[in-house]
Amino acid sequence: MRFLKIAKDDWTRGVEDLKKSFRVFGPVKEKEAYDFRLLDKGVLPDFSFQNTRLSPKSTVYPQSEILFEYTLDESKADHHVHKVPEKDYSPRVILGIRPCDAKAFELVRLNFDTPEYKDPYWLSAYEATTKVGLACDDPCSTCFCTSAGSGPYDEAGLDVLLADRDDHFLAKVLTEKGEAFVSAAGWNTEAPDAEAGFEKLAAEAEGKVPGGVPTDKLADKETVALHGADFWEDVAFSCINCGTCTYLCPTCWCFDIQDEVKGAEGVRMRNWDSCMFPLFTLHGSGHNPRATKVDRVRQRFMHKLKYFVDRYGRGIQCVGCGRCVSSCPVNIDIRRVARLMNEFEPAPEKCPA
Amino acid sequence: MENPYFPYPVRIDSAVIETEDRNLKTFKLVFVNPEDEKKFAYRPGQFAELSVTGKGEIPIGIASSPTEPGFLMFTVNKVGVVSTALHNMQEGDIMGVRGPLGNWYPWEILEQGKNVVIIGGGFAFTTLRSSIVYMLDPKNREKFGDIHVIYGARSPGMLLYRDELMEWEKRDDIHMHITVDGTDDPDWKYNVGFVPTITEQKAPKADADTYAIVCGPPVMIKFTQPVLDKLGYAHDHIIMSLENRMKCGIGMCGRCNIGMEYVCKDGPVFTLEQLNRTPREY
Amino acid sequence: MGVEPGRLHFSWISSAESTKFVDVATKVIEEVRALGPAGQLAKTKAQVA
Amino acid sequence: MSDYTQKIRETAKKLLSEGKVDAVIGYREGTLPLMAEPCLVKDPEKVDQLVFNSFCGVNLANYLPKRKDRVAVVAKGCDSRNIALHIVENQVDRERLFVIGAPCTRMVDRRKVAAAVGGREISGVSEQDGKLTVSGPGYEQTVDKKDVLQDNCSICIHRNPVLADEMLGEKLPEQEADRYADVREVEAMSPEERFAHFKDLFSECIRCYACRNACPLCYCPTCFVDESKPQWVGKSIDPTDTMTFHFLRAFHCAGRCTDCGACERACPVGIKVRQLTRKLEKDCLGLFDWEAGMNPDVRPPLDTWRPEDPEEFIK
Repeated sequence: MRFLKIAKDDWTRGVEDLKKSFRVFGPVKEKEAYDFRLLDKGVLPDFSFQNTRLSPKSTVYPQSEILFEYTLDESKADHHVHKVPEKDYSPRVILGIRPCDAKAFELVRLNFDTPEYKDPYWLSAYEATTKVGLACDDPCSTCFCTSAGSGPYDEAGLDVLLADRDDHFLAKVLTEKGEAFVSAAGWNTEAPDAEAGFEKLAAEAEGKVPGGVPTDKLADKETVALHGADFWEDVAFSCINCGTCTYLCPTCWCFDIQDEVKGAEGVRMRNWDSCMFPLFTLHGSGHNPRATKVDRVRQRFMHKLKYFVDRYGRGIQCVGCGRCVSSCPVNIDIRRVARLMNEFEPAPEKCPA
Repeated sequence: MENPYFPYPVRIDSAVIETEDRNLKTFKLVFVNPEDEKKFAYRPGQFAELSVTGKGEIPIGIASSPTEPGFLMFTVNKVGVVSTALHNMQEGDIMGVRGPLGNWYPWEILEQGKNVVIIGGGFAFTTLRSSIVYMLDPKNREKFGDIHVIYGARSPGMLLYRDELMEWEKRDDIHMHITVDGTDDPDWKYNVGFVPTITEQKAPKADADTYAIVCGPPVMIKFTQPVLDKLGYAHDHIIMSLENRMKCGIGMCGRCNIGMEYVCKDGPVFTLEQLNRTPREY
Repeated sequence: MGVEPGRLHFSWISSAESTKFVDVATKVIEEVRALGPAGQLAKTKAQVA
Repeated sequence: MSDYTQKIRETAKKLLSEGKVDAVIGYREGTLPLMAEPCLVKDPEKVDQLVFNSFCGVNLANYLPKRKDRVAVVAKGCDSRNIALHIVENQVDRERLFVIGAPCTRMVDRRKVAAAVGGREISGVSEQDGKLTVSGPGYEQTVDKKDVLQDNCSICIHRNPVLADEMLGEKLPEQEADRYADVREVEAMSPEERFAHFKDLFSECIRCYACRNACPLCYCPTCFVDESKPQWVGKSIDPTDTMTFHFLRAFHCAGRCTDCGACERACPVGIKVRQLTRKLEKDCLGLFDWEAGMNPDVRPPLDTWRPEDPEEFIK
């Protein structure tokens, strides 16, 4: 680990140099909002954002992605056989990812990189990616990263952490990927005394993040009792079962697999899917194990705040980015639900008279 | 990196209508590349994703037994897009198989001389057939104690694998209790009655060495469980195989969970004792 | 929606007017043929990653 | 506004304690400034969570279909028109519904407020005399409410409920408004320009279906996008599929849309989906002299036929 200082007037040159060896993704403002895009030549990432509207998960995990191609044309020798299309897994960098979103990749990795199976699409893209974080000095009122095991200067999942200091960036180079990144950009002004500054900035920023989302008792709850808690109906009432919360979430990973055929040429693709949709769990027989809105809302929160906690022992499946809070059209608030779940006590069993 | 989404190409060797309503068809599949068969080493209770190129995939229990090399067998109910397309396919057509997926019945325990009571209903008899064939294999039979099979369907014509059922009826190393909900066939010489009722009459009493494997439609399971309770079966001796909507089959796509467990990867086989600790979202 | 003019046609045709149906159908087919393949809302291979 | 809140609580308490309804559907204070959350109150002791303010943009008619119980619902002008449509379309039973009518003082678009304060964090808001006082870390700013209204509210010409069992206040004066300026702009485009315009309009769609699900008209048991036999629309974010979804959804709302703005309000990426529905609304007005949901006894023009229906488009 080492510290560098990057002057802002050297930044532009460095970013352009990076594009020679990396595909560079960064936040840009389009229409009204910031989102991560592949940056063309001459386009700089726009760091005047609090956080992007959509999470950067699509840079590794596109909303729609082709898994296989095939032909149904029986005159071809390989008809009906699945072939992986050529994919670009050359080095890419996400420039200006917030620490919460970077941590999210580490949580999602638990799903796609397991001892039994590896998802080659997600993992290849992930391994090709260098994540250059932008520390968060100005958190949103909906942020609760410090309650969710992350923080505005959290280094989890990052290769480099940048702190914006008006006329320069301070860079904390964390990994070998990070070293390769700064050397490709030609940034090499050492700033050995920056460490204390970083710590001070981190402490200041952490102080600004709204807290008070307790999650400490979730692991101790009994799953079936929590699932049967009486608050779910009230929590779910306003939900319209759209996919906004799950599609904006950096840690939601669920997907659907679909075949699409045009003429004799077809693809098997996957698309993001959402536990909010009834179709997500509908059986062929018509039976649906999560048939009601309450079932589905409960599934989302139980998955993030209980099942994940129990399965991996790595805290909650949430990094506190606040996107679902601020974008929910009906104001369902995970912070409120986390509180309800964490404080839940099952009603004492009645003695048989 | 192995691609767990890649289906092995297979050729349809035979496709036979199984039931009188013509909604169930049994497919024998042969690997196009013989070396794939070795990679597809499975145990009874596991399932696979059947892939119809251009339509999609469906998760189906493996009905053949690892003691039957050379082919895989699946019995498919016609309900959706993929199963309908599959029913329309012909012998010789190329499709895909992805797997084996999921866990299996607890053979590590059962093969220590345990008594096995198989309770099945309707078309959920596929992995049970696999299990019976596996247990009756001359190399395996001595590893098990008594074997009971209680299997019911709506009518005689809805029973799967009828020829084999009749063969097993003739054997003295397996106790068969075939039943139908009702029949007007005067020559029907087996039981008439619902599976839970027949279970109550025919299933052996519980003991530490007796395990029940229950597989069937939700209503059958709902009424069989109290019967097993009455017979004294401990919940960790009741083994069930679940179905949920699945896509990936490898615990990644997120839809088939019951609590923290994925039916596709951590299941489909669970003991009732395990299920008691999860929300009943199946 | 921006569908090209000429690709949408409405007519009243009674079930007794078979010849009119043939005439109209033929005319519409000829007109659409002359326009060539549709460039809009005609899906090719999915344009995704 | 606060007197609406007071009256809603009183009415809800009365209805629940007298057993006239099983539940009341209204709004409660949001966890965020500029938001209110729809809620269901069954206990007369819990009516004090109910509020009414300028952030009650969610259309509560969306929560009525398929309910088996007797409910009271707070309804603004547009909500009441959607209730009227639900009655025409047999989605709710008028006998089991108690409508608490709210002559609408127009709803605020929180994105416009955010823009008005330069994107700064908003931690509190209060409203008085047509002004919103917005505060955040180190600032307080007053904005005119009329500058930050939801687009549909600023051109609304039916703010008063069309049906109600009880009104929260006197009817308010309706305004004259040019409702279709932007639609005319799109109409004036050449087909190529128009297609390009829509392609750009829907380019950011993430297929979350918030627009569909927020809409009280979208109550089909299975939406056409979710059908698999046959599959009408692809599921990916391919532009053709995305546009097909939006066009077809809009057509399904023709003659039924009340321009309540729920779709646009719900869209997480800010797509102006009302451009489509308002074009259809404009045509229904011009061709059939029809406005949706004004009368619970009249069927909409697209499910009736009259000999005098215009048919210039038929050759």
